[in-house]
Amino acid sequence: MTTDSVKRAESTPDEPMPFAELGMKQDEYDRVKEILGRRPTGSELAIYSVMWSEHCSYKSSKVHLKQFATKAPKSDALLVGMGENAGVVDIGDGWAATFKIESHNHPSYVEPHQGAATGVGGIVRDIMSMGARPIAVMDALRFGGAHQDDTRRVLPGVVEGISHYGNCLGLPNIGGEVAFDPCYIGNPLVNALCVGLLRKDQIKLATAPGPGNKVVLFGASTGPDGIGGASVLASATFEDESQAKRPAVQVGDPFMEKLLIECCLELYAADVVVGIQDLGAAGVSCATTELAAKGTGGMHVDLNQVPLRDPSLRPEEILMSESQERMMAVVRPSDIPAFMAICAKWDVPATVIGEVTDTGRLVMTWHGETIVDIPPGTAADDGPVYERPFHEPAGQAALNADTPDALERPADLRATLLQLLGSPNLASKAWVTDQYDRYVRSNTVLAQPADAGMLRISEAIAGAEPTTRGIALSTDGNGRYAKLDPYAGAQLALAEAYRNVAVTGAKPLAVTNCLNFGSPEDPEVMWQFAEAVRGLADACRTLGVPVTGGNVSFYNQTGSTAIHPTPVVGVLGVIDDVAKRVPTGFVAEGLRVALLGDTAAEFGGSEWAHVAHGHLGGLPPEADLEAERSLATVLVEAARRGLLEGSHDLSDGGLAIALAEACLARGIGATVALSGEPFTDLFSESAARALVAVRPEAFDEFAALCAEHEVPCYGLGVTGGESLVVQDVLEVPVSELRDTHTGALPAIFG
Amino acid sequence: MSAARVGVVTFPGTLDDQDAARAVRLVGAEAVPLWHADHDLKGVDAVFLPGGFSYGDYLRCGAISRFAPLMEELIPAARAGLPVLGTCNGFQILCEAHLLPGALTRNASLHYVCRDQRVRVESTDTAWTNAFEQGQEITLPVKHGEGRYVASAETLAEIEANGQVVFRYVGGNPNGAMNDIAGIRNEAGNIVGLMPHPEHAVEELVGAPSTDGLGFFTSILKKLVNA
Amino acid sequence: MARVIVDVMLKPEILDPQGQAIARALPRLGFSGVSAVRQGKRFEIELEGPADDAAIADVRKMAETLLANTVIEDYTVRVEA
Amino acid sequence: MARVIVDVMLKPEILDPQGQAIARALPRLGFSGVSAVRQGKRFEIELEGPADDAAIADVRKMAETLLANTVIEDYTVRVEA
Ligand SMILES: Nc1ncnc2c1ncn2[C@@H]1O[C@H](COP(=O)(O)OP(=O)(O)O)[C@@H](O)[C@H]1O
Ligand SMILES: [Mg+2]
Repeated sequence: MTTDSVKRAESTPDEPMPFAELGMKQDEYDRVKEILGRRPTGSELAIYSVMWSEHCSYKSSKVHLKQFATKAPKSDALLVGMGENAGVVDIGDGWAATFKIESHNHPSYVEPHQGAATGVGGIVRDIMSMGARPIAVMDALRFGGAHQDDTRRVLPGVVEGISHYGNCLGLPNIGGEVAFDPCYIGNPLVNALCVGLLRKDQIKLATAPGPGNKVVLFGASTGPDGIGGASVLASATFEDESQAKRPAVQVGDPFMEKLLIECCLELYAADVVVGIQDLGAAGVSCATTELAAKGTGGMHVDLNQVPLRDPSLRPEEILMSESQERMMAVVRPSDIPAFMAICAKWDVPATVIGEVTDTGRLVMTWHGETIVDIPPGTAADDGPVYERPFHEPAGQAALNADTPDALERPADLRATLLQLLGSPNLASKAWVTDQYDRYVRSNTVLAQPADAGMLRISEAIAGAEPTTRGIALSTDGNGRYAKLDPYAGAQLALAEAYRNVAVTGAKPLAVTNCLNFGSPEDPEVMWQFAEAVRGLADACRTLGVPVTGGNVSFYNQTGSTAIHPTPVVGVLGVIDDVAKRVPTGFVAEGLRVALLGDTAAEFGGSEWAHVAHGHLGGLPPEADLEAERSLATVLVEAARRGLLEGSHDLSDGGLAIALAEACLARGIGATVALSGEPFTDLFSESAARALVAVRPEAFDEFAALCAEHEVPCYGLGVTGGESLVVQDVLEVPVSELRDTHTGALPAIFG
Repeated sequence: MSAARVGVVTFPGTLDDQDAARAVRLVGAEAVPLWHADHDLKGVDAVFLPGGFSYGDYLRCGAISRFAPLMEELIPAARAGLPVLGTCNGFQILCEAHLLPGALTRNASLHYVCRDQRVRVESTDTAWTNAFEQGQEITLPVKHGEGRYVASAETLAEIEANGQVVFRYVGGNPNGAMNDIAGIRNEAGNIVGLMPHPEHAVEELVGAPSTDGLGFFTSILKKLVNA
Repeated sequence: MARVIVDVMLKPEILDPQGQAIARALPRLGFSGVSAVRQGKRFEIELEGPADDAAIADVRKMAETLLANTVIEDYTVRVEA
Repeated sequence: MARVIVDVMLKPEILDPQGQAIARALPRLGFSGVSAVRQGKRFEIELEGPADDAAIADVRKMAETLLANTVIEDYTVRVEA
């Protein structure tokens, strides 16, 4: 078999290369030739095509994402910002947290179980590569209509995949979202978040310094996973013999990943790792080019050393394989024996595949011939950058003009409450979350159905420095709001996550985000994207929380129909004394119930308009970020002083749903009275609001705190009894609320 | 007198070992880490086989772990009377090793289930349950995909007749287990296995909304101190 | 180099919820005429040498001690034709 | 009344972590001479009628749509002797 070596490329300058089949444009291919001063070899083309893909290079989004840095609020908490595998935040007492959310949308549509499972696996390796112990996961999910046929195929598979992989890793699942909308049929969203913990001085980076240091590939062996495009290269061009069509589906092995986690942590503790990188999309190509580009600039790799699951793999395929559960480390030669011994203890195969050099070139050999010889930075950092055209969608003005004002208001508010509470988006997600282990590691302070997940820090790592602190996390996003106004929609996503963290008593500190959109080549989608990024960056500045990292997922569309623009935002907060966390809902009888924040008649994109009328139009609720900030200040301070017995944020479905969920938390009813127009008071989705439960004797102090921060505080009533009573409006036994809330998803999914 | 020493076993893929060790320490005993690949019980007074997915739960839960070098030491020691508690995956391993009768199979719902479960203590005559009251109802989390206890009709009749059923699910059976069995013991009562997780119900702040799991650890302490 | 197949099935008296779930789903998917479904495991064991009597005896032991849990499962061993 | 067997195995190029875990465990248990193990599923389908061509075609469709995930698995259908 002939190998397309550099020598061969030099002597066959005009040989046509299948760059188009690999998704590369003519001008991009011309740039590669210009960089190399010759045509690329097949292996070099493999590297450039994947490194310059949208997924790896962010070529369409880069110019916009810059705002997260240029508009970033000053924050002392940020230890590692965007651009690394994950951001790292200072959480005090010498501790740091690293967290990131990432999409695995398309693979989860093709093979729901494995697609979702490997999504979890990938994000966990990102967190490991920062030097951290992963301590929890979350999952933000969007599916087509709950009653649509394909949803019954996709949802159970996705949930099982997340459940199986996360549970096997021993990572508690502490939160997430499940939402349904027909716009996601054919394009489900599977966004997985992982959070990790490390000491501030133990951060690891993806870098390969020190000529002479060894490059070690460890973990699973390399097979033909997810290399769809590469088979074009391996077969069509150079050889006549036809290769079997390679599978696009990656299969995860959570057991191997669990071993990798423990193995990596022991390697870090033994201080035998100079640089480390996980292998995700673009596998060996990505890890070698990025490590080399950030180190002393050179690396020599012998591809024959890569352990293969399938010995027939060609070098191009090895370079592009997305086999899971692999990591690459840079190790001092003197540390190799210790490194290998730790890998052996954990049954993790490890192989030296190369060496760091100071040549400034990434050189790879195959059976002694040089098949890659490139400046690594040109693949890793100097990818193409597009200023894609964008403009407001043709129908946007009409969409915004079609307000919900004309929709008929319900006569029976009790029936409306039950209708919403039993609708798929608002119903209990226990069918999903009961499949997730939320207890493992015994540090889970709050998990579903709490507004935010919360973990104690002190015991998270055996023998660790004691601290009373905890961290809280929430992810949120509302595609309908973003469809109506992507600028405001992104801000509302941040506001909700920020609020969900604050109601537990934690102070919001930092942001991660996953931006799920249609095709960037559609100027109308690109406008949605640009607006969402602008909105999120502005909101982060106002709220004083920097973006630490994230992920962009484009091409979520079927034909020319894109999903609703769906920015999903994750917020991480810190609580100084985790014992002071505020549980979600009404936890005792006889507590005063108060509503914080003002309510206006805001029904654009609301759950009521969606469920009762199938309507989407008008404008989303106003994103009043100053009000969000004051609200959070009050909630965090009140928790610190021990004034709150329970709380719950208001979001989809408004006050009515918040009251019902608060009653369901412990099966304790409440009697409340409204002061305004009942329908608006109960179902409007105005932002910057929360429900609190306060001991009567603490109420005056709490009200004074609200007044001090100009947060409106309305006493609504008191907890207790067997029913939720809204005086003169409705009364529903808690048991009926429960049946409606918990029965909905099992009735659909079995 | 030196503290009671409770060994906590780690297999590749064990998940709840830190939790188990923490619970052991909470009652004032010493938690001694035991490693699957060692032929060494380190002279412990009792052994906790924690939950997880040892060997990925591939093949059958507990099937591969049962052959670990450590198990070659543990199996005869347990037969000779060493107190052993297996929770979840630990229970599965004890059944695979034939230290306890029966087997654990795929949940009838075919789904993994994580929830707070009420169970009734049916036997206080064991090394691990002597601090409970007969018939006491406690709340412990369950979290498993293969927890449906099954046994042949004869075995089932035998363990019922011998009083070897230690825990029964009440208020709903999470996995379809025969006779609502959540946990069993050997005849001697030194070996107990159960699907629920006492180690996740020992602190107010974290885990399940109960501290009923503490009883397991105070039981073994009482047993060892009195021994 | 030979291949030996080990089939492992739950004993008939042990409930097989996976098989039952499939049997229940069939009519909904438009399949009739199936009275029962049982789901088990199939192992393909690649031997380095030939499938002679000694090798088969070895695989049988493997099935008995590892691949099947004989408390609840039956197994069969056969050389692939 | 006939019995049809459907064997479902992961496609050869798809990672089989279960099979690998078993293969890795064998030497430790004293079994040598096994080069690879793959684990799949076996379904026993009891038909109400005879296993004629129509019934087999039906089972084949069942395998294709329900029993196997053809994105990652292959299947074979045969009538039990
Ligand atoms: N896919 C999921 N994974 C984990 N937890 C989830 C998931 N979906 C919902 N939850 C949890 O269920 C609870 C209710 O969710 P939801 O009603 O969406 O909350 P909110 O509206 O406050 O964001 C929350 O605790 C949330 O974290
Ligand atoms: Mg909430």
